[in-house]
Amino acid sequence: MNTTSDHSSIGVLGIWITLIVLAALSIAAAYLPIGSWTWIITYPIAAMMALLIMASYMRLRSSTVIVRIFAGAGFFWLLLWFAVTLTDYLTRPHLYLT
Amino acid sequence: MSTVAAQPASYLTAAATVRSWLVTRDHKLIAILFTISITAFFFVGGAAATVIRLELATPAGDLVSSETYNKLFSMHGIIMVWFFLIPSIPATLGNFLLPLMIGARELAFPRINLASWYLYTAGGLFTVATLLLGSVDTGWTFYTPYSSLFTNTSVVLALTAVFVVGFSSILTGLNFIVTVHTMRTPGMTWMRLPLFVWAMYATSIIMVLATPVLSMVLVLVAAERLFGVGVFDPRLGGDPVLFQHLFWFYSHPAVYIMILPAFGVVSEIITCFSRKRIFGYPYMVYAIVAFTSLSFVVWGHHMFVSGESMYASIVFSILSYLVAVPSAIKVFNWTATLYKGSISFEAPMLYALGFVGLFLNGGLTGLFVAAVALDVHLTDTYFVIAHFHYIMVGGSVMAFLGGIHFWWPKVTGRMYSEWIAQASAILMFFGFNLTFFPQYLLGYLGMPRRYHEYLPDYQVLNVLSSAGASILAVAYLMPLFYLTWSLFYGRAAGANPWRATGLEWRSASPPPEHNFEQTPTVDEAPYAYTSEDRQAHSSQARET
Amino acid sequence: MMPAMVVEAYPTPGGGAGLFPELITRASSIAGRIDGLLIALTILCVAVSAGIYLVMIYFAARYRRGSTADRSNANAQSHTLEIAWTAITLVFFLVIFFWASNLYTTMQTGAPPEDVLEIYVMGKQWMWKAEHPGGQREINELHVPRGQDIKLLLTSQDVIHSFFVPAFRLKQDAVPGAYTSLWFKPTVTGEYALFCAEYCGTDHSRMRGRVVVMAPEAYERWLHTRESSTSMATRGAKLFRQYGCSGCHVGNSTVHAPVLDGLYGKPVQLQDGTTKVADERYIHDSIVLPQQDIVAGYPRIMPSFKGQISEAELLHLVMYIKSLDYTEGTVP
Amino acid sequence: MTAITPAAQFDDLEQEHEASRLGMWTFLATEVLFFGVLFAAYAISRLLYPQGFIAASQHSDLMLGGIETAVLLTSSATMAMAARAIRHGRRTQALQMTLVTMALGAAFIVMHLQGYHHHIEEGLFPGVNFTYEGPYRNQVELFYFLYFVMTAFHLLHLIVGLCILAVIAVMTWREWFSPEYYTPVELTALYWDFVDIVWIFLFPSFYLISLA
Repeated sequence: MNTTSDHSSIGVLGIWITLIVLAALSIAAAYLPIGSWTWIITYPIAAMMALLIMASYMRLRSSTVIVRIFAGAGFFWLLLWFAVTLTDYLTRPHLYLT
Repeated sequence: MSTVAAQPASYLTAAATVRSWLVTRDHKLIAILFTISITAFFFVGGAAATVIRLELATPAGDLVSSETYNKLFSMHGIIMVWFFLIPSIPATLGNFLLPLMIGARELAFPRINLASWYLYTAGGLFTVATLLLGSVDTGWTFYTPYSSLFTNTSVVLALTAVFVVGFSSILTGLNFIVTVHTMRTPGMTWMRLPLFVWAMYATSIIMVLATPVLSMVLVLVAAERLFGVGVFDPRLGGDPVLFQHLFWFYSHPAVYIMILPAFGVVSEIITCFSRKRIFGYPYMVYAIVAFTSLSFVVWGHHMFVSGESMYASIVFSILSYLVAVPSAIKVFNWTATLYKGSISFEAPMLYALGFVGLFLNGGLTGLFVAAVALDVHLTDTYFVIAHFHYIMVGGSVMAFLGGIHFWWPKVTGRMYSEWIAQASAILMFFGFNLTFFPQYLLGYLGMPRRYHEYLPDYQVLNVLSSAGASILAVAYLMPLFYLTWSLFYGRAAGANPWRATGLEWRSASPPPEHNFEQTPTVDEAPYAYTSEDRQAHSSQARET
Repeated sequence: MMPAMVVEAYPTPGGGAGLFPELITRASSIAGRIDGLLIALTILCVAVSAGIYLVMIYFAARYRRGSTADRSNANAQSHTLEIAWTAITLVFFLVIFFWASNLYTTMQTGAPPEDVLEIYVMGKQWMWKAEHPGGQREINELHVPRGQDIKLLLTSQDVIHSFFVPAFRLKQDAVPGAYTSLWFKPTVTGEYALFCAEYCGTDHSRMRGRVVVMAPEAYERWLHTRESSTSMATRGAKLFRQYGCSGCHVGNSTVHAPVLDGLYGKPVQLQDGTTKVADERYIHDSIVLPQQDIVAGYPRIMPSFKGQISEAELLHLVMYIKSLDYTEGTVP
Repeated sequence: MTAITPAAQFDDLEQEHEASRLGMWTFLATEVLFFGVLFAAYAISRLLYPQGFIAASQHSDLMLGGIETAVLLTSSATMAMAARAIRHGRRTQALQMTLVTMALGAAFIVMHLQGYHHHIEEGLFPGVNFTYEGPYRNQVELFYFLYFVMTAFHLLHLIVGLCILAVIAVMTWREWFSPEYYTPVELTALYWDFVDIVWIFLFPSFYLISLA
């Protein structure tokens, strides 16, 4: 069992603190007066938190390349799909009635 | 016919009691369980199709009422797509052959494999319940707002059925991916995998990445029916076209789930019966990989007239043309494989050649509906019905039957009777063409799909199509009889009746419980047919 | 059992037994070009299929088991051949793509707005309702003048329908909760079948009708023979008074409310600083949900008319407000 | 402690371990797409109606959301400690950590149900009893339809996670795991961390749209 990169309990605590700080940061970002554009800050912060958890707690840093590819596949497919769907919604001219 | 001597110990002898079948973890028994279940559902869906074709023989809606007709084509769609086509090759031939072809003793997660069959059966029971409780009349596409706000048929039950059976294909896909990654026999590198295994691997990736999207869309529709309002609800400013985006994001890759396994089967059959290595093996693999990735970004061609923006339609059109290129590569390579072969025309080969012909026609008509300007006229008409039936029935079902005949000796240890099988294949080819070719013309002439009645002008072509359907029905029933007959009276087939080169032919037929006495190793590319073997194979036929 | 009389209820263009003469006439300006692309693609596909079938049959016959053909050194791969047929296929596909997309853009952009006849078509479960600018209304029928650019503004009251005229080679979905548009120019007079092409429930196959293309003068006469229906705008004006809009929105009213003359198409400054162009949607939403876009400098006092005014009457109000020209004396 | 032998179809323990991790990550990829669809519907609705979503998110209880986020982040940390303890053979610490993780998960569920109750009382539950009459009424109903469907689906995953954790706790107590065989604990840790990641994306979607 590859226990080499097994971080000690301090490591777990360190990551926990980073996550709490990032969460606080995104809460603060919500108070910026930029209306609905806060997502430009809150989602990248959420992505960073997710990457941190996947790398450390889910031990992706210490696993084989195949496992990392599998881990990224779901997110990559989702973003690819979002991008292609948005080509429709960002360019749709006709009128919507609420 | 002399009854065959008692079979040597095999995986079948260990499955004497019913209980041993229901709790088995042997991928071969689970494959047979799947084969029985999907054959049953194929004939239920086929019955619905028969009544539809009978109804459409006359312009007026005089055989069944409109509600019943709408329920018929909905059930035909739901059963054929989710309960026959999607599991047809992966869950039957894939389950049985994947471990054998890569030299493994079993799939990675046998218990999950059995769970996959139980989920399929649970989905099946929900579908039967839907049938009994007044069926559903939304079509297999469940378009909102009709499916969510305007119909009172048992939609939620049908959605649950498809939700549950979706998990069955996710688990099958998961099992195949992990097996191919971790359990290949020594020497079996990625570029020495048989193309059937590549096809299973690619299909599994699509199953795993696309099916969750379908399940959640159906949950959203069910939630909209329960809450009364929802994200697709136009009264709230929701967008019905959003449902189509989410639905077709699954449903286009789903049609590649249906056709990719057929490519794998046909590559195996054509190489064996022309005694020749596949032409351009790496290009066939690149084509499969290209299919897997491109199949996820082309779904918009189902929505060219649905209110999608002009720019998005053009983007989806160019992507749809890109995804058509791998199909062309594969057809060219199959044809090139026949060059300088020693070709014999047993039933599997007839099915495979029939597949290449019909799939070529289906693929080329795909170019018509991928061209946005033409699709405005052709979409939602019988042209589209003919196009996808050419690919699904002409392609997938022919390849499935070809695969069943090709590996029948390996699965059951017995040979089927050759001439009846050849007759049924040829009858099916002509019955199929007579059924679906007139529908191209109907489509161009503007007969919309899902029409219970139509203008008298269309009657001539519809009668032709219904006549073809009756021939097709007979051709589908024939294998049921002669294959069952061969189970009891077929002559014993040796380990390798077709003298094919796959690993699965190196173990006995039917194979022992753990597939191989000792794990085979691989040291060369697949389909290692040599030209001397071809000369001998051909000259041997000349003497006899 | 459904009585078979239903088929006779609709006058069937093409008169029944004839082998579809009317159905494939090219009755719109775009139909000819679409058929051209279709025929070219058919020729290409027949050629490719014939080519491959012949090669397969030739190989099957020549190299059948038992034949004495030479089978030595059959190579299993040739990069040049693979790249060649991939490239050729890609080039053909791109040619078809550009031709089709070019044709599609002309179909979508249509004619400049000023000389376009705009007709409103409302899909409703199992019938088509059309309304001409002059207020003439039709059910399951659409009379249009030949040679005139026509833009159908489609919407639906319940589920998705699709306005499909095979003779024009055109269809467009009518999506509830949205206006979609379909541009065409009829070129051949006659009666053509109109279908609903998107499954919409029990009588989807009976939601049929006919489109009648008439000579321009005949169309004018037809417009006048319809009962003296007031135009949509005048009917909108009546509703404007009937629902009390005139109480606030007329220049000399005591209530401080935005004046609507010349509003259509102009940008409107909103209270939260953003500006919005007053298009059909803005006018429609302001009536149904007035709280949503408050015009800068005006109090939030307008009551919502949601549920009191039907979709069709809203259409008339929108038409009336669109028709209000910018007249001097009523500067807000 | 019986000698650990790989299942029949595997050649050695390493191959079995790698297979189960690959299998778990494939399953998590499907879960990403399960939630992905809901986020896609959310994103498109928010793109179409930004004002409506801002108005709706004023009613979310940021305090409660913040605490829930902290609770889940902590539970991920304790789950990682539990998995690490098993790998080092410290059974008692592993058991304690698993129980703490379960407690935190249960706390989240209770808090979240309380949040639901609060919203339902305010008349924000979509459908017949949606009695909110403020501006952007329709989009607020759309927002809360998405809120209830997405968070309920996440809550369901949390409850399933809690049950699995209970089973793991019992197995740990019965000494099933050792530094050589701890696959079930690791897979549970992967699942729990994934459910936490989903909440990390849910939290800004429903609580942090704009509080300016």
